[in-house]
Amino acid sequence: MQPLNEAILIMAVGMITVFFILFLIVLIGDLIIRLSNKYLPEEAVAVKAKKTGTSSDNTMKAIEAAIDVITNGRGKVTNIKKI
Amino acid sequence: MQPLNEAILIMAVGMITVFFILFLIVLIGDLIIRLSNKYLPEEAVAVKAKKTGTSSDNTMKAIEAAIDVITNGRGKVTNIKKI
Amino acid sequence: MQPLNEAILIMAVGMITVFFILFLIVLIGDLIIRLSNKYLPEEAVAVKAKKTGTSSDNTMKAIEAAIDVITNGRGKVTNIKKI
Amino acid sequence: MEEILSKLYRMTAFGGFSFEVVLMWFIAFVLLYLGIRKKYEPLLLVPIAFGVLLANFPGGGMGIVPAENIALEGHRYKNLFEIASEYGIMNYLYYSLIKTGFLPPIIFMGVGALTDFGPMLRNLKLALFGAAAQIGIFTVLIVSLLLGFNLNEAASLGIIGGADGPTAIYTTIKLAPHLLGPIAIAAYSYMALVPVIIPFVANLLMTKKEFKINMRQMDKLYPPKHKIKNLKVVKIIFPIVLGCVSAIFVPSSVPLLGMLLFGNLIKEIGTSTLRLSEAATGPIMNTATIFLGLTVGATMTADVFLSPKTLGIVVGGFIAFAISIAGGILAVKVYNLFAKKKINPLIGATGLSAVPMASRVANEIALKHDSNNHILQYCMASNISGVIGSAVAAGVLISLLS
Amino acid sequence: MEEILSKLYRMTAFGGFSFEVVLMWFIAFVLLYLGIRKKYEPLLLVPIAFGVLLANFPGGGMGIVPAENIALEGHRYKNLFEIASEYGIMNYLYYSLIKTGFLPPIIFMGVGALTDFGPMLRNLKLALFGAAAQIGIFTVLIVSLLLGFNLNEAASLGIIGGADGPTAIYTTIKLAPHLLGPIAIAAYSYMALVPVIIPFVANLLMTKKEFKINMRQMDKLYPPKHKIKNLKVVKIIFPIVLGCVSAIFVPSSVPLLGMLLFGNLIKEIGTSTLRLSEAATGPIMNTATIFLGLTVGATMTADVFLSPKTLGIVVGGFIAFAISIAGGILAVKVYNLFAKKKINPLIGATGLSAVPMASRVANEIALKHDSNNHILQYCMASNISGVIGSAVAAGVLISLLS
Amino acid sequence: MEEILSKLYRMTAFGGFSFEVVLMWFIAFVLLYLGIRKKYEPLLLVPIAFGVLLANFPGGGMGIVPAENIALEGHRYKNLFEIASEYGIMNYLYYSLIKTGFLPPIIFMGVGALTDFGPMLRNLKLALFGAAAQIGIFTVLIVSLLLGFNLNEAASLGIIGGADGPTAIYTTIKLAPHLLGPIAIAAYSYMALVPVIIPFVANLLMTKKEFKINMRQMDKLYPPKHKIKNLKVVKIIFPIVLGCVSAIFVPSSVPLLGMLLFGNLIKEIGTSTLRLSEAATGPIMNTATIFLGLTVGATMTADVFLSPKTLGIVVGGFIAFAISIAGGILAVKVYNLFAKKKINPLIGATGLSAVPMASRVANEIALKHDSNNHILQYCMASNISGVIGSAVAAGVLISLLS
Ligand code: NA
Ligand code: NA
Ligand code: NA
Repeated sequence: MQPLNEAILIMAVGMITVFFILFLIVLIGDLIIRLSNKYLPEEAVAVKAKKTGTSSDNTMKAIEAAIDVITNGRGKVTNIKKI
Repeated sequence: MQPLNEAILIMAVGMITVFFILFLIVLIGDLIIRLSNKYLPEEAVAVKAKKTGTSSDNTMKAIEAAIDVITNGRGKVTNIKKI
Repeated sequence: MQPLNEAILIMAVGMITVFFILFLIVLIGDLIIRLSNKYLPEEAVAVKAKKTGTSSDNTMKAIEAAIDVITNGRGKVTNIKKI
Repeated sequence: MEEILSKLYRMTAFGGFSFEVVLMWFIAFVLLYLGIRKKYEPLLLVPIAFGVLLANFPGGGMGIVPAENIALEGHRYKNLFEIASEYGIMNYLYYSLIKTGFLPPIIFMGVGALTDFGPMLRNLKLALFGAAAQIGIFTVLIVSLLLGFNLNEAASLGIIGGADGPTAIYTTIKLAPHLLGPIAIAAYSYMALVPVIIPFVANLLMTKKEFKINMRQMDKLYPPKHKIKNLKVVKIIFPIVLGCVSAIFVPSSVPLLGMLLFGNLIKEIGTSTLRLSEAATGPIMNTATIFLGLTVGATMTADVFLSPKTLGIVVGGFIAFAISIAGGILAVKVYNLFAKKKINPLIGATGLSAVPMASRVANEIALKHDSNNHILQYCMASNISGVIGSAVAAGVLISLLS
Repeated sequence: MEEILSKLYRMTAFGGFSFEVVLMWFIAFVLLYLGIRKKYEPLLLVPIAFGVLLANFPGGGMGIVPAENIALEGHRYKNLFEIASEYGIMNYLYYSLIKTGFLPPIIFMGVGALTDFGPMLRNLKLALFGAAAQIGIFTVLIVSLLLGFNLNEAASLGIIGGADGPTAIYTTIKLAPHLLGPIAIAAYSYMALVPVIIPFVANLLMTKKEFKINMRQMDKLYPPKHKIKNLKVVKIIFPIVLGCVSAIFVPSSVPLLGMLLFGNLIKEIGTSTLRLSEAATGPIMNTATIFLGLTVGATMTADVFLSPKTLGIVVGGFIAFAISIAGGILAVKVYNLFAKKKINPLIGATGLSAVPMASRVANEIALKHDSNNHILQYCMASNISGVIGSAVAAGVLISLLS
Repeated sequence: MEEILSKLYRMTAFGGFSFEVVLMWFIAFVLLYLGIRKKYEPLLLVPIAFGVLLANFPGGGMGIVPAENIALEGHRYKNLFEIASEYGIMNYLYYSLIKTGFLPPIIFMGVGALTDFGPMLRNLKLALFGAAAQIGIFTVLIVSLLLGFNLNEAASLGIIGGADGPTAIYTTIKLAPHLLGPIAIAAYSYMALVPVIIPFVANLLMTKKEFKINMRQMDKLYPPKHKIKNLKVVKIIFPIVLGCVSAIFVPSSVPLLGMLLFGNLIKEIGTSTLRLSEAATGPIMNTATIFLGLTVGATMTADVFLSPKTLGIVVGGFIAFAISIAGGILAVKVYNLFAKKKINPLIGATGLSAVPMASRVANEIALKHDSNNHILQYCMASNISGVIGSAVAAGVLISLLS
């Protein structure tokens, strides 16, 4: 096959594949979202995580709020280690 | 030698060795403790290290408080190295 | 060539080279300084950097002083992140 | 005395000097200037530039030798220890980390661990424009073939239009390693020039009205069908499934996409794999960046770099970028012809990838035309899908040509 | 057009599909589920599972090829550069980092730098139960030999009963590398199942009275002879001497134990080697974990993994765990027959190792029977000695069989 | 039963015991004592000492085998995979990281990223004394030649007088790898002994008046011609130009100096390359230090180390240090004969390098004689230039001898 023909063939195969894969991603992403909305809308673990989350989240938010006020938004907590 | 015989032999050699080594560790650990208690009971360095150790939590809080006041919260200690 | 002669030759070549390179460094360093003083004496970026530099330097010193007082010199700030 | 002088002279690099070598230094200085002063992707351009410099001191032994030098008879090669002994540490690094195709997937693992698929999941449809914006890759492939590059070279040149550094480097290693230096430089330079190229192409192709299409208003007029209730679960499942899908259809993209999605997975899992994602984005990625930059730079010895092909790459790379952006914009314009819910064509432009700079640039352009028109989150959707798009395109090229 | 479709098809993985491959994906998903959702040792199971996934896409080139593929005539092997060129980056990683036996000792260095020998030094005698709890290794060696495994395979299977990941992997690399995948998975899975296995075995073998043996009361009744006055000095000297002793008697355990004790030493020295211990526990260990997990997972291609031996490993590994725990418990019970100062048999159970989870589990069990019965520190003594015990056992196996 | 005992015995290291082996353990303990208790460069001496220990357990397989073992016919070598399989992980590390000359330049990159050329730029003239203080290298080269070392060995011995660990190791790898162990130990030990050696030599050669020469007063009397207005720009341009100059004249110093200056450049650029400089000084340098230390230590097997040459190295290294210091001091004294603006000869002593300890020691000596005489910043100028000086000297030696 001549290089030019092959190049055009590659273009066709390439663009079809790229579109196909990203189209599949759209479909599958949609499917994952629907299924998770249906079967795992807010699951036990997530809730739990959120709850343990919430207490530390609240603490975190309180800390961040405090820092924000004090620093006029210029400071940010990057790392809090429990000791 | 038949595999089974060899396996039993390996078991004997293995368990004897494991017990022997851990027995030696007990003996030697004991020896190190006795000798260190006798000859290096509480050296200057160790004492110092211990003291800064216990107080370090309080120190930490004091440092953080101080920095907060001085920097209006803009600075944060992420890492303090003892020297 | 006899090893000893070669060793002496190496010494000559080596010391000449070392002196020559460091002499060049002196000359070139001087040249860079002169040229930068002339053509890039205090550029916008540099000024800016310097200013935030100086202010943070003072802050830094204040923090360090505070820590020094509090920790009796045992703590040292190695890292403060601004955001 | 004479002997001393002769030894001194033979020790220096003067014997190997030439106009070409000095020109390479100049190129290195320009790259350093761009990286340091103009802040063009300094994390890569500075190491690359320094690599160019190191490689072009005759006698320094830091330049990468051609692959012929390490080939033996019968499809066998010198081993890494022999390469290090004969050609020094830079070739050791190059042949163990780059020529093996090792570092680009490693960097992709870090990129994955820094990527958030959230914006894309929230606006999945926009991901399609990340496909349209790969058209520059294949267009330039054809064009450069006509200009005299062979097929493998043309494919490596085209992949610059994918606007993704590691992808471009990986593809070039596999297809045309002798062009690695200029292609890497073109890829990173044009990524740094995105704030210039996107407005240029957008102004050519978009009307004032299009610049003002407000995505949030569109969302209010035509609200999306379903919201994501449990984002964490979706974000964990998504990279796994995406990995499977792309691996089934384009297995040759697995080294790149697989590592990207693995990096993303260990990030989304959260605290229980935090040690891993921190390692991937921190020490691993930074170390990989240093050695990738230095060795890619070191491939650019005068005799390899100073060829007409380099000029072709510089020009072709720019065209590839521009066509990719145009492809994304035009795809949106075509979509808008048929859809009620209009999309701002700038979101097509960011399908190019060059994450996240393209999105920021597009957002700024939109805000300049309407200070309420925040499109960043929408841009990120096509922007991230553009990374996947070019990795898939790279997989196709490698699969069909290597 | 036809040509396009044929190229498209040949590019995909469909040609290599089979039931076995799909089954491997399913196994990968189960492992991901266990790692992510059930939090079974996620730091290793997630990379292993992802490695399984990557390895089982036909055409992706990420599966580990058998060692025969890299052997040449006359005890020579392909070099790493050739391996990378022919078999891709995953084989490059596997043959440079795993098959060389490199990563397990590196991870052991990090483990050492995270280990505190303090609890063991304070209750030295309890270290002996870390020896008793290695009995599962050798029992299962014999059992699996009878079931048709050869001696080397049986030893690798048995070492799962050592309840220590790097030790199991290192031993298997040396004795039966073709079983690496299932053995690694069994080892890490059962370590994650320790909260189930220990109570199960303990309830079978221990009386109510034994569960309530309170170690602190025993210490008050029969106080230990001497306290450690200068713990820092003891902790620095201990790893050095321990290294020498084990190296003299079981030299083949040096790569594992030597690195473990080196890691521990640089940690105990303190500030003056802090940079090193931080590197050992941080970037080095995390990077090693990522690559160990991915490559061990990638050994599990369908044809290697889906064999009756895998089932044997899954069953045998469980038995090895259970017998090791039982061995520790029974050893304590025998000791209690003769000693006045009784020991809680749960402390024998933790001789298994699986640090520190086994200790935490045992402590919880004790607290459930008597809310004042805190035995964590005592458990840690036998728990840590169990690590040494299984490393010594591994040394014996390697020395006698390889 | 007899069989068990015989297996047990053959497994242990007793068969390979000898007086020499035990002596090596003793040496390792002494080194550990110096590193841990006396804090002699613990970051390197502790890993080296542990490496010595690991290498000297017969049967442990952790000792480095001579290069002959990996040579094949016709200038070919075993590959790294074969080295790992036959000789274990320590040889794998040694032959991939050390014998290839890889780690010393990597450590130099980190050193560069930790170096501040500011003090040197502010007192450029003082850099010349960093040249004078290399005289010990070449003097000892001649002396040790007369004592029976061959030229390459003598050069490696002399380079100890450069007072720079990575430089000494790199040079020795290139010229006399069989002496690597003792030379590395001598280099690091004497660097740790700088607080003893500098006062000793200074007291021999300097008068009380000279100790009191106050550099700040001199600066007031004879103020420097021009101040640096834009230090940041100068600091960025300097490493680039310096790299070019040294590369042109001594190309063989490029692997060391090039990496040093690259490290310095990414540090001086600042935030935009911060990720790289943090990686260079953090994980990369620390990991390199661990493996450099362990493998250099592991070269010291009893039969290699216990030779009269080791004694020669220990004595010769000390002489090299002393002569280098003397050279720096005398050069200042000669300079002072002709110049009005006097220089404190202690600033010559620090031309040795051993950054920054030499400067601190010199400063303390000055303060002891006059509590207002702070000379630290001046010392740092010659101190840093001493690093460049010895790297250039190493380049010369490698270029003329390898
Ligand atoms: Na792209
Ligand atoms: Na164990
Ligand atoms: Na020096």
